[in-house]
Amino acid sequence: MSERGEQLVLDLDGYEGPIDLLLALAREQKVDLARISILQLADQYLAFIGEQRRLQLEVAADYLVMAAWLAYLKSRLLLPEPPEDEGGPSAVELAEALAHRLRLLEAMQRAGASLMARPLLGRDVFQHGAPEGLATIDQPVFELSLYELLKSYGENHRRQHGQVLTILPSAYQSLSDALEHLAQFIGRVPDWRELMAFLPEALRDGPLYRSALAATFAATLELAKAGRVELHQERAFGPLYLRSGSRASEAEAGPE
Amino acid sequence: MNERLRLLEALLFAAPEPLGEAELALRLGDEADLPALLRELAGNYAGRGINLVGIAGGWTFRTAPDLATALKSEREVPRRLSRAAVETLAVIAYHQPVTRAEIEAIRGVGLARGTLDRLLESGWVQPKGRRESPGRPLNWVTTPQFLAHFGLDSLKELPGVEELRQSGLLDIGPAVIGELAAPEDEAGEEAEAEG
Amino acid sequence: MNERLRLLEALLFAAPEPLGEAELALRLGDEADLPALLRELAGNYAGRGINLVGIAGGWTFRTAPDLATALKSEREVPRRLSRAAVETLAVIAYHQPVTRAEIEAIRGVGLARGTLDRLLESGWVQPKGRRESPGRPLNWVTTPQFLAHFGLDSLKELPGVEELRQSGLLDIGPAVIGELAAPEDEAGEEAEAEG
Repeated sequence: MSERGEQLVLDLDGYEGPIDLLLALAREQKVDLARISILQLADQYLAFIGEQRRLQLEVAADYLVMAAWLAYLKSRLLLPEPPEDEGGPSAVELAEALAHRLRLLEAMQRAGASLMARPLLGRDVFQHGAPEGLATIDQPVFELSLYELLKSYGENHRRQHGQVLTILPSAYQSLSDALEHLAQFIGRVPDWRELMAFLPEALRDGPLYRSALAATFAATLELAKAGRVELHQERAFGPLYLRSGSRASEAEAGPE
Repeated sequence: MNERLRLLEALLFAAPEPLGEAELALRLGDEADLPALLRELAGNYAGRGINLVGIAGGWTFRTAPDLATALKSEREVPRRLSRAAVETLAVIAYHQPVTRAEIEAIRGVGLARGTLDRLLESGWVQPKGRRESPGRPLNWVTTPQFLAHFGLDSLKELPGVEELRQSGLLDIGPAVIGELAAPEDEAGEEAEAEG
Repeated sequence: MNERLRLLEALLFAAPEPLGEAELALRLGDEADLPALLRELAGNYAGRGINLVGIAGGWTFRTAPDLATALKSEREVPRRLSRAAVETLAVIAYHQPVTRAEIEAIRGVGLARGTLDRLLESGWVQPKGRRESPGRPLNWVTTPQFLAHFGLDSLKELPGVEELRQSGLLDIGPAVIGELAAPEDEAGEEAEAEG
């Protein structure tokens, strides 16, 4: 290839893709992009690519795809539109879509240039070179409730003095105590009543509440097994109800 | 000088980044009329070598733009962005949230890997969420650092953004040739970016 | 405002460290009367939230010293005490004045170094005087903040051992008897508390 050719022909390396090349060629038409002639532009583009190939310069695939598409668009623009609508866009619509892309890219190229022309931080304007900083001092706030404090003391106390204080068997309500207590009510409770109602009065609030509840519960199970009471619970963890069972009176008569 | 104004001045001066009005209000106390104080302070600095400016949703001091040349020799010149990177940045800024495929459609060329990397590295763009469309592609958006670097208070201040919206140039429009997207020659672009 | 003064202001503001007069003279040009400019600038900032100060052989802007406290902000960070610290606090509360050795005897386990430090940091305990016994160990007591935090008017309001037992806090059921012999691993416990 001749040196003259190389000098005259712009290298494709200077373009950011086919639309960018089209845009550059459109600018040579020196008309507003809104009134650009796509037909004329297609000719310019095809001529440019043709020249590149004649000079055996490498032409990237996407430029060739665009060239083929423009040749197709040109033929459709020159021929009369087929009378019936084939469903696809018309040649005019295709041309307008391309023109829109040209305007879009041009807008973005301008926008990029305006952005870069702004007073940029670190290039044109500077922030404070040695900001002292705004100190934030972390102030620990300890979270502890009186309950946790007392409980901890209790646990410690228990660990240290547990041996002395452990055994207080008489303070428990045993299963047999509970059975005896419940037996008084059997036969006298026709309707459902909550299990809690059967707890011995004295044990309802004190420290023995839990053991009393457990013993009473176990006793009702024993009695239910024997058919002397019936149990009923509406949902898991819901209140437990009991009433006298079918064999309440019979069993009441017999020795336990 | 009023004590609140002095404190506001010192706070903005000491903070390494623009301070939002919420944080300023917190530090100045509820009784402070923050907008009035900011106006007064901005007025004090108007025409000086340092100006009070609203940036990225906050307030900070910056050197006056007209002193750029006089201050420049002080600093090393930041690496120039390639044309591809500038265009890509503009597309992300004006069209966000935007997918890679949309960036390629608008620019009419495939996106070289280095281009987005470079913008990510600058901290100016970031992926944010995915598009609910086939392939669930990533959405790209600009960051607060982008606003800070380009001296913008918000995306509404992007140059010419309203005109572009009104003339339909923020809509990508129908596809052309089923979108041409052969990838750019990466090595070539990188070389250009460094140049 | 005079252009040289504006430039001086911007230079000092943007510089990462104090600028010496030689460098300033270079940047401002030979004709500049640097001492006069510096005097004028310092005068502009006198009494403001930022002051021009001579530091380390150069000039720089600094926030006014009287604003130092106002520029700091405190942030409350919730922290929890380790089990060992809570128990130690309880022992001090119930047995004060109490020495370290007594705390260890009552808890039946050695006191890790960090435990008392942590309690000191909470502001709930303090040393108060020394025991007149060999080694003159420190006495530990609780503070007024301790009472305030737990909503107590006086130490007398701390429930007694018998009351604790009645309210179930000293509950000694069969299920817990097995725990009696379990030795406490102080180091392990502290580590857990920090984690």
